Amino acid sequence: MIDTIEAWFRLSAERIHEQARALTVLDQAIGDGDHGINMDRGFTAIVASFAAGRPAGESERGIAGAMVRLAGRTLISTVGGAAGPLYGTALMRAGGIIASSEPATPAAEVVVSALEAAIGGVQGLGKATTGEKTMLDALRPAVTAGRTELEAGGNPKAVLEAMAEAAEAGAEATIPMLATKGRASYLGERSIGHQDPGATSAALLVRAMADVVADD
Amino acid sequence: MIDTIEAWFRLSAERIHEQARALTVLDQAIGDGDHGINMDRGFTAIVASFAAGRPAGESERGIAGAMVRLAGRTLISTVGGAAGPLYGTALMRAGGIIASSEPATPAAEVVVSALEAAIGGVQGLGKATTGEKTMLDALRPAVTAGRTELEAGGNPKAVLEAMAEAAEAGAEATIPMLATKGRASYLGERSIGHQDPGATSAALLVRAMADVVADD
Amino acid sequence: MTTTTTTMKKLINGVDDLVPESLAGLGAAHPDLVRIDAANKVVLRAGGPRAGKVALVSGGGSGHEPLHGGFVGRGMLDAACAGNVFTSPVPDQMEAATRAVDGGAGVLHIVKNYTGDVLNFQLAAELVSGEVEVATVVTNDDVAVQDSLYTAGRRGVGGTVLVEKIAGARAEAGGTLAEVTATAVKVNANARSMGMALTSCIVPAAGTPTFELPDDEMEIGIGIHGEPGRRREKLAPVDEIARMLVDPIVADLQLERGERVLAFVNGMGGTPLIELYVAFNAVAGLLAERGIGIARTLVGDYITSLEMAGFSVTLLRLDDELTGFWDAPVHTPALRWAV
Amino acid sequence: MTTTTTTMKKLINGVDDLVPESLAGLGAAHPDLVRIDAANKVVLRAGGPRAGKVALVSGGGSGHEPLHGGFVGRGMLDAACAGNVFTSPVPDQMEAATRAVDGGAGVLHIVKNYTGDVLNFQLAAELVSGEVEVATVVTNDDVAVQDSLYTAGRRGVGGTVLVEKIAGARAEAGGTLAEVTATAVKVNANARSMGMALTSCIVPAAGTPTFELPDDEMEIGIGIHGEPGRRREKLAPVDEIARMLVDPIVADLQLERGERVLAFVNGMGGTPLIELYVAFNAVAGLLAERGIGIARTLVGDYITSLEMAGFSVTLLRLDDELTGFWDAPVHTPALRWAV
Ligand SMILES: Nc1ncnc2c1ncn2[C@@H]1O[C@H](COP(=O)(O)OP(=O)(O)O)[C@@H](O)[C@H]1O
Ligand SMILES: Nc1ncnc2c1ncn2[C@@H]1O[C@H](COP(=O)(O)OP(=O)(O)O)[C@@H](O)[C@H]1O
Ligand SMILES: [Mg+2]
Ligand SMILES: [Mg+2]
Ligand SMILES: [Mg+2]
Ligand SMILES: [Mg+2]
Repeated sequence: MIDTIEAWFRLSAERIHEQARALTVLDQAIGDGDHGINMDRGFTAIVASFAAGRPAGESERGIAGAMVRLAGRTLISTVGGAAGPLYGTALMRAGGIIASSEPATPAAEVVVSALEAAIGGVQGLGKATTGEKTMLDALRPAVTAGRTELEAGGNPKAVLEAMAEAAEAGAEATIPMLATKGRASYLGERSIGHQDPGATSAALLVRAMADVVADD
Repeated sequence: MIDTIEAWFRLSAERIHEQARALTVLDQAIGDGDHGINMDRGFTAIVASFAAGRPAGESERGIAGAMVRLAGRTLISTVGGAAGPLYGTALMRAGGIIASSEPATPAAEVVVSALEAAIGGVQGLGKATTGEKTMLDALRPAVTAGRTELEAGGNPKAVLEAMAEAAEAGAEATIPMLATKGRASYLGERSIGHQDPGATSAALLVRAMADVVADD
Repeated sequence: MTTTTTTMKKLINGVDDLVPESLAGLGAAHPDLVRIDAANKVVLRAGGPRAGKVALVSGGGSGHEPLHGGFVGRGMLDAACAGNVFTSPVPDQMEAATRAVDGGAGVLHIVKNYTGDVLNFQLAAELVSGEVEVATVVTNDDVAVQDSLYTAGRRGVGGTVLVEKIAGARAEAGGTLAEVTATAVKVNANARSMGMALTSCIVPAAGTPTFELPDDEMEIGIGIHGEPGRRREKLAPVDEIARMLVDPIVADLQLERGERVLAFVNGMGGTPLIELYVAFNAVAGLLAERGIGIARTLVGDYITSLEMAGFSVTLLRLDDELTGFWDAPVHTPALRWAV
Repeated sequence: MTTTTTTMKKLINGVDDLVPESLAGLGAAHPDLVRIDAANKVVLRAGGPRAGKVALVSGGGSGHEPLHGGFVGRGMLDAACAGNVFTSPVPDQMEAATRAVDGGAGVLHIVKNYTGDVLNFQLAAELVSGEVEVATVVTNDDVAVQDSLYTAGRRGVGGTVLVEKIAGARAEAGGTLAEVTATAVKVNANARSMGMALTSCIVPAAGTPTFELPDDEMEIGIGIHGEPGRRREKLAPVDEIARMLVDPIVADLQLERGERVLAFVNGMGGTPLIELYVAFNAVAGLLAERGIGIARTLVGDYITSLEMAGFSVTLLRLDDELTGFWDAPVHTPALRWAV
């Protein structure tokens, strides 16, 4: 699991760097034009932190969870804006779930639970719910799809693929939404017709996980 | 003479108003983009002052001279910038010559002498000489051409036409000049290749006089 | 997305040097007033923490200068945390600032109401909880945004400057943390703002204008992050524009004939002062029409959106208490009087 | 001529209302400091002429705000005459101002060295000669222009602000007309400036930018009238730009290692403060390299060219006398300290 996590962060960082301009352009339309810049800075910092070696831990899951928690702390310390605390807290909560998971629990199941916890962190802090045109509109469908696929007995690749597709669809579904949270809400009706940058980056992250798992 | 002077101011005001944009554009290239605006304001004020009636005076020449002096004072009080004091002083000097001219002196001769005095006023204040890319480069050739035509026995129309043509040629001849006075001098070599706005307005004024006389 | 042809013309070295070098310049220009903690991108009041004085910490994204770093000094802020351009600073910065200025009497965090600012300050407060007593005031004076279930709440804009000045005076005068907080809350409750833009601005790291505005249009109800406003309108004479800003403010504050206000006309960064005074003249005329007295004024660029052209109006209902704290000595890089 | 597509976006009513309404706004914002003579477009210090005090009168075209009207008040100017945008005021205005402020001790005219300003002030001095004792100081601190037979002489730019402040302090301290004049001359002799532009600006009555500047170029050696400078260069990092401005100043002033200066970094009107502090940081670094001490600083928009983006650097060689007068109390709309 450690290697998967590291590969996920590396692939995410790469894609966020590639998509930074696109994310910023989305944020220019309904925000303040910094989302890509902010995320790029944060994920670059996460990857840079890997050079310091892996965190100490007793078990594979413990170390993997600690890595994710540390990555969350790195986001909080480097991203700023709304996305920093939200994604940072999300990763810290997810890391906690991973670290405390039983070795016997299947990895895909842990991923879904971790994302559930992550969403709890985002909601606890940001007080948003789905339909408000935020990252939650990508994350919540992902977790629902993952849980469904898990219950249907899907293999890890299928679970992750279902999550990624749901996240991407969710991000796209933010286009017609009226924003009622975050900066985009200041625009009122004018927020309609644009895809939410945070939902877009969220879908990118879930897609990166699916691709890493698919490559395994 | 009074009517000719009034007609001259009216025609000048009209043409300056028409050419205001062009004069300003010339001033944008090598100055600060206000010459047309300034001249328009001043000549509009001169014409407006006519509504108050003609100045008192004993003789035709006395009244004509007083009108020109008053117009000079009006320019000084309304134009500002370099052109206001220079043109204003020029008219005040010219008005003095007109007022004190002998009734027997031919009008064309008075016009040439008045312009000579005007140039003296401009030079006394502005300390420029010809070749420095200023209004003097239109005015000085005009007075020289007028004096020559007078001495050759030319009629008033011929004298004024010669003056107007010389002024226009003089204004055009400022294009290759390096400015060494006024704002354009700050540009150094970059002043070369542009026609001086003040020389252009000066030529316009002399041309207006020639056209008024030609229409007589 | 509109494609754009505008290139970024800025007085900078690298894009990443902008904030650190600007802070360094602030420190070099005002060594008597401020000290720069470069590692944390925090502007600290020179001379260290004041024992027994409540300390005021603010901060936010950069690009709003002089807010907040220009307001550090006697009678105003003790520290300001600078984020990247239009990006809230991170909790580590606020933690460092809070620890650095604490004089034992507690620290007031002054936070503009944006999700990012609120969350990062909240995490910072958690980081020092149990060690430093922290109170938080969230400013939300922008009437362009409804404070409702359908928004992230009204934004903190021009009123923030007034909160920092007046609460700072109360702290300087020996107010307790509860008192200073109460004063800040009172200023915020009695201040309302609204702004407009003639142009967008360019976030340096983005390199293109945040939005494109046709030559004959303007944005009404903007914030301070170069973002579009509540609506787009045809360009209009400033007297009309001023009315579009003043009317909602007066209505929201329920200002009555005979009341007295502080009238603050703020430039967004790219508007020349000659125009700002024309705007002030328009605002003064509108207030006179309504029988509202102008007891204090502030005209200039105090809370900006990079090089955006435009202005905002803030009105603060004054009473003797607030007037007295407004008049109290202040000595910062950007605001100074009576000292 | 380059044709242009830019429309004028300004916070104004009519073009002709700009100057009168801006003056009215200045008066409305600072009734304690200034009084507006609207008929003559003159900003007068509130409270009428000071008996026995030398009075300072300045003025020039509008578009340079806060210069000059923003510098009227205690310890600086007694009157400022406002011309149309970039057009020197007319003698009648200076005559009115001179008569209005004369307190019997004489009046100093502070005139920026432009043909129009010099001539109009000269005519005004003639209009009051024999009635009011007038001395004139012409400021010419711009090193971009050679003071030679081939130019109208160096322009008066940033140094003018320092002349007005320091000569104003000398007058406030009871200096005679000869003494105040000598101080003004001394400041001008020890001050040098140079400026640059990233953009042009639009004279409202002209309606189009004075010049067009490609997206990757800048003008070096500009004045304060939106005009092109001495030369055009490719855009460069601000550290390099600062060097292009500081080197000629230091050379012309023959500043030596160990000398102390007032370093003034001035915004041209459209440059945000965040960038101005980056520029200041660059200037401070260059002076440190040369062993020149920065004893006093001024950073902000004090002598502008409408909404032009760019900045100028002014250095003033300081001695104890000038430092003392610089530090003396000043209370005007745009500069205020120690009071
Ligand atoms: N209350 C919230 N809950 C969940 N997500 C939010 C909330 N507020 C904002 N976001 C997300 O954050 C994204 C913006 O992030 P970013 O641009 O980095 O921050 P900022 O808005 O501070 O500039 C939005 O697109 C949205 O998805
Ligand atoms: N010293 C001078 N002597 C004669 N004419 C001058 C002098 N200086 C400037 N001028 C004339 O004045 C014109 C500029 O006038 P204007 O634009 O109205 O004034 P300003 O330069 O103050 O903006 C120049 O084109 C030039 O012809
Ligand atoms: Mg953003
Ligand atoms: Mg001109
Ligand atoms: Mg942001
Ligand atoms: Mg001019």
